[in-house]
Amino acid sequence: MIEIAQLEKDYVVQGRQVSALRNINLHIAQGEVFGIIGRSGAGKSTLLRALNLLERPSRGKVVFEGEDITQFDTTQLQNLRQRIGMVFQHFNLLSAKTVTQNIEFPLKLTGKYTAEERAKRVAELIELVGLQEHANKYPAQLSGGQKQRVGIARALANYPHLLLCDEATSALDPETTQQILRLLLDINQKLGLTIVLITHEMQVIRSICDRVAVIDSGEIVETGNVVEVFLHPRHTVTQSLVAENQALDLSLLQELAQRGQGAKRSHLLRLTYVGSATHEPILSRITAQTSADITILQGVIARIKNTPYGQLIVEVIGEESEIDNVLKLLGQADIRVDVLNHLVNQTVNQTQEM
Amino acid sequence: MIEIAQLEKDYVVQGRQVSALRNINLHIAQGEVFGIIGRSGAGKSTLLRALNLLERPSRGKVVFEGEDITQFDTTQLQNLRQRIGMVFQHFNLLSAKTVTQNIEFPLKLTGKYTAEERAKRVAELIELVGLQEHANKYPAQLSGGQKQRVGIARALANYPHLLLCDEATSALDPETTQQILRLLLDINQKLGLTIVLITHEMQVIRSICDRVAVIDSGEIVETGNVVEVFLHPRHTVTQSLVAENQALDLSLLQELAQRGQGAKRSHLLRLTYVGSATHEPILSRITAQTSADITILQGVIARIKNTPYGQLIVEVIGEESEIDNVLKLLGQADIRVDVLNHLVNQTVNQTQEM
Amino acid sequence: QETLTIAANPVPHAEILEFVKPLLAKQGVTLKIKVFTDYIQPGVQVNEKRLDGNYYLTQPYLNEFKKSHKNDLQVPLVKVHVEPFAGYSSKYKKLSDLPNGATIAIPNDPANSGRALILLAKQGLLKLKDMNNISATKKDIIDNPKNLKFKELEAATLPRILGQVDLALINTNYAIEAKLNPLKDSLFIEDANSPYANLLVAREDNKNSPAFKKLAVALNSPEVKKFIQERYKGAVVPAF
Amino acid sequence: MDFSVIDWEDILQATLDTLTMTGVSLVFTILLGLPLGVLLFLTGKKQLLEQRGIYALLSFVVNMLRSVPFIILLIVLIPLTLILVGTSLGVAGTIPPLVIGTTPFFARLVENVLREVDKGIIEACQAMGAKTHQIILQALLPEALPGLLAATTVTTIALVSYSAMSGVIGGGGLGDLALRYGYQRFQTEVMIVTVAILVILVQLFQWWGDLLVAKFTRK
Amino acid sequence: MDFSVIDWEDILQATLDTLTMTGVSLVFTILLGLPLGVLLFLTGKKQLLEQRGIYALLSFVVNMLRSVPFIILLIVLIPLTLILVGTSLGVAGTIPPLVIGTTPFFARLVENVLREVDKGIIEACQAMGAKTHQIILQALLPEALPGLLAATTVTTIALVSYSAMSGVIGGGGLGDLALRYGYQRFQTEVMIVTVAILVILVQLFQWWGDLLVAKFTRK
Ligand SMILES: Nc1ncnc2c1ncn2[C@@H]1O[C@H](COP(=O)(O)OP(=O)(O)OP(=O)(O)O)[C@@H](O)[C@H]1O
Ligand SMILES: Nc1ncnc2c1ncn2[C@@H]1O[C@H](COP(=O)(O)OP(=O)(O)OP(=O)(O)O)[C@@H](O)[C@H]1O
Ligand SMILES: [Mg+2]
Ligand SMILES: [Mg+2]
Repeated sequence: MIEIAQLEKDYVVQGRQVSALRNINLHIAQGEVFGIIGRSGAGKSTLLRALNLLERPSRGKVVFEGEDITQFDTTQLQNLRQRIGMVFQHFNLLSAKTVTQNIEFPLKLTGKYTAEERAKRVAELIELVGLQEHANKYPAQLSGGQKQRVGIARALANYPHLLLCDEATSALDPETTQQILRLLLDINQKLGLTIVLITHEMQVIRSICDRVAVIDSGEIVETGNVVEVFLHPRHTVTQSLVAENQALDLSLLQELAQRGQGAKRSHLLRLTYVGSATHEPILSRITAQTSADITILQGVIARIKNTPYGQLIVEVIGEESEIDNVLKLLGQADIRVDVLNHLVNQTVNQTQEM
Repeated sequence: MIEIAQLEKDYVVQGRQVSALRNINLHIAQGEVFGIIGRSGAGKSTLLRALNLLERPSRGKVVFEGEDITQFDTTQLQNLRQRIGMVFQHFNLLSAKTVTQNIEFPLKLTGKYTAEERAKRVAELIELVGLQEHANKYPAQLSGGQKQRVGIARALANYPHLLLCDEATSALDPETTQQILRLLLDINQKLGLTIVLITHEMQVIRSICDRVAVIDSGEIVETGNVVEVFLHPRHTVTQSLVAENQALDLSLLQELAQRGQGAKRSHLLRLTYVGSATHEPILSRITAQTSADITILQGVIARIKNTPYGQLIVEVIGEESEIDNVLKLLGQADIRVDVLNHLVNQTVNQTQEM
Repeated sequence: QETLTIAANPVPHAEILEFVKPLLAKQGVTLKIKVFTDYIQPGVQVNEKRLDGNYYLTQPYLNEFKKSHKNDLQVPLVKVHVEPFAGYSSKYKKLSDLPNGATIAIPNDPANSGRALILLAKQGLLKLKDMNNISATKKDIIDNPKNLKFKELEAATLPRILGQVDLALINTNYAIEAKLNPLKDSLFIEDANSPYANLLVAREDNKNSPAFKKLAVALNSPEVKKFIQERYKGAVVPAF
Repeated sequence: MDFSVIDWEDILQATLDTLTMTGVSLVFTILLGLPLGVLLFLTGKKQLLEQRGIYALLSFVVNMLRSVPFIILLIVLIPLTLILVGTSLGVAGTIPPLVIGTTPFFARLVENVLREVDKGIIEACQAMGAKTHQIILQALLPEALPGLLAATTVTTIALVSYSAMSGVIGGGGLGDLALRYGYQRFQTEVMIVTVAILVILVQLFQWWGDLLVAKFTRK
Repeated sequence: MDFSVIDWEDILQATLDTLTMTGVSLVFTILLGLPLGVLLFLTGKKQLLEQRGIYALLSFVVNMLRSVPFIILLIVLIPLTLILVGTSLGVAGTIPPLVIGTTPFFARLVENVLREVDKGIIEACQAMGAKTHQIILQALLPEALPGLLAATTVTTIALVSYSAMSGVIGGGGLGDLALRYGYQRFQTEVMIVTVAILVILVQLFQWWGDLLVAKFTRK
């Protein structure tokens, strides 16, 4: 659906040219939910705004359904944009219009709907985002999350083919976030809506994205399926972003380091398993087959979109032979094992240096 | 430090009075990190803004260090506010000032610092929030997260005694969020800064809050230590907010329900354990002592501030007697067990009805 | 060296003063000219002793001015010139052609509106309550047999709207500037011994100053007479 | 003071004349000035339809009209006024010059007000595929409404004060009465009464304006 | 057309006079109008120092000054002008009435501009414990700077056009020259030249104003 080729964007700051996007190449398929993550200031918003040419790229092409839209004239661009919904990071609601009028606005613009049709659609949307009680308020009378939901409803009003979301749930509580995400996913599945979204909440990516791109300092440093990228992040930026439940808690490491090496050998392993393996009682079976003590120190067992996965950091304490056995059993069970002993050792060294 | 008594706030919307806060009573101790959570539109921002009287309460008192500040005159209030930092949900940066000037602004206001002192402090803060490269930009030239960081630096500039944060990390990526939280915690510990923060990211509450209040429809429905509230939420709103990694994934339940009841009995248990128990290899020991299969379906093992905890949803499959034995062993090991079988049964019924 | 500061309207008063300036300079008098486009301030300023004298008033208007300002500080020294006032029309060649209900434009300033009405009365077009009341307005008309309508406009605008009215009463200076010939184009014109001679006016306290005496003499000098005749070609006529 | 000399019928007529001149001129000033101001805004630097040439031209015309002293405008426009309203005299004749004199002023105010509208809102409209005329009519003007109303109030009052000069072409109205009788004929009473009525009128206009601004302020 | 009749020395003098009148008056208009406008804003409805009584009073004075025709103002103010500048004549004598005539107008524009400043920014200042004067000087005015500069441009041009009426009290300047020669003496050449210079001046002022506005626009 969207093809971005060699896209670049420069800003001029106090006379100096600063590059905000460099050599961006990206393909987003029809019906896909595509996530963009990256550190603050990486260029996510700039990239998203380039997709509908709100931000004119300095160089490069944006191809939408086979057409290079950077060549479009104003009318073509206006027609195209009527089919693209956009949720802004700062909402950008019309302050002189009520919630109802804000949501009705894109419908009015197309001139395709009668007043009743519009009223019906607006009522529907207001209900979907749960703002029934606030329909006649002006934006200044709304809470942050309420404004954001108006922005979402407005973006969806015109049955867009493509939805661009710039942190569309950042001001929403987890429950409302889940409701909105379910709503988006529903439209995605039923109507084939393509969604490109920026978020800082990895949970959001896990919940609804198919693929994800990681952008850093204006460059795409990693892209791939969410499961792949989240469970086996390659680039350091990706690693730090998904670290939340992956990297080891520093205080935990310190504790382990202080406990020191006892008589028995202690191994620190990261176990990652994806798919059906998750629900099999593998770990308990292995525990049953060995005399080594296996403790889960940290970890998460959950789902990425529809794929169950687990990622655990475990400490295995036991005789050398037992540990080898554990490793062998884990290997047979299709569990990926990363040995993290070096992290503890590093921490020991650091502690000694201090 | 702060004592709120019978606080109420009404808004007038189209002639009608709407109550935004009702009968709020709250005590926040010196040096505490206090979280406020709630659904979108619950009244969090209104409450936070009442703490420094940006929003004049309709009724009730706000007592700050023993003094009822609702009785303060303008000068007293101004002096008080100079000691309170505030991070706004919508940043509210001065658009005509650069990053440096924005952060310097509160320092200039007090008139207590020389130009060099200010410059030094500003440079320090800019570095703390990682905006060295953007020091001379105007807000319109910053990304969302960069603006937010300016807001945080500005709030901290004047060495406040109390910091009020309204979703201060909502526009930040997880990594930057962690950096900022670490920074706040550091100031909290070293200088005894009291922090009141609103957030939608439960991770933030877990990382730095001591206590948390849950607000719904303008009323406080639950308050307590974070560990307590998060692991054993009582109010339905709290439950749904911390649900993220606590409630069962609906699709998972459906899967379980479909698998049906085989020959052996399947039990669904939620295990919650706090503190040292976390690092003991309890689960693997129990597994070793029983022939029942124990599978972790979903769960998290992590820390709330400094307290390690685990919350796992496990399926135990085995003979009746084996299961009883498992439950007994779990009880001995100081693990709280909730039996969730009814959830699966409910799902079975629902599926049959459909 | 003596200095005199005289207030004047721009045309022709200020121009005539400019002409005598070098003459006076030879006699040791520095003449300063303050140009006003207004008919009130020059009088007021002299009364309040901010200026020494003025040159713009006519006798009837001076009387009026003294009455309304309840003082008699101002003293006429000499008559200098007359700007005869005339009636023009772009539609009619003779006054008798003027139809009933005709529209007549007259100046709206007090110095000229009464003067215009009196001139019209003298032509027999209407009757006024008091033929000598130079500040007469439309309300002082007691008989208007031709049912004439009056439009009051600023004097300098009159030549410009001549085409829109049946008759306009225009000060000669404005008529000439607008390329109207008062002698040829007018339907009627004020006679030569008009009471509306422009005066050099001083105050009671300085009327006898030697400088003023010199200025009065200069303004009535043959040089000035020649200057006025050559320069204004009948639109302004010497009153001495 | 002897207020018995006042011809109240004159005063009433003058009040009506002032109201007519101000009212009619205001309507046309808005009808012409609003589009002109919008065009100035749109073609300006970094705006929706940036067009340096057109902007420079419009700006020049506006500045030119603003720099010509109003009395000269009154005179210079006589031929045009004749074409437009059939006479260059009286109340009707005053209206075209008043309109042409205030329109550029109002247009500038409109331009300034529109520049204050949040850029993000215009962007949102663009992102929705709004056509330029839709952005203007349905977003820009409603967003700027309080500012526009305030500008209209300022302009109305400027009109009242300009209309005082209408005497040059026999316009009439309170300002003219104040000048001719109050000032030139030293009838202080007339001056006091007319100025008082003017003050009351202006105060009323301001009050209405403020009310409307308050009513449409949503921020 | 015969431009040889033009006395270029007069024109130069008139240009200097206009520049002096406009320049000096502008300085005082800003010095008086800015605080007045700020005060109007602050004491207005729902604003920082809401004070209905004071607002009503200030607003009344402003409206009154704006409703008095400028010529009458010129005259009525003569005693005050005498006290202030020692003469009520010429260029110096024109300045006080010009200042008093434009100050209320500028103050209203200032009030309108300040009302457009984002409320959130004022709130942020309050939350930092800023004193009212700090909010005004260090936040409100800098934030509103582009708008204020635009208002100043409009006012400067209004001053140029007002100064044309200074002839009434013997003021001088280009506008007066245009009136005296162009209007009263039918010397179209002088009128054309003076008006052309006026247009150039106004164009220059607008151009400077626009440059400054662009320079200080940060949004
Ligand atoms: N000025 C106002 N006029 C009327 N109602 C208002 C006003 N400001 C806020 N409200 C209402 O008060 C309620 C509480 O608002 P508040 O901003 O405190 O919510 P919040 O808990 O901060 O929500 P969010 O998480 O979405 O920011 C909301 O329902 C909101 O619509
Ligand atoms: N108008 C501008 N002028 C100069 N630099 C700009 C401008 N807009 C953005 N930038 C810079 O470009 C970079 C990318 O900005 P962008 O808004 O795309 O970041 P982002 O990835 O969306 O960040 P965030 O998560 O904080 O919103 C930032 O470093 C920002 O400072
Ligand atoms: Mg962004
Ligand atoms: Mg909020």
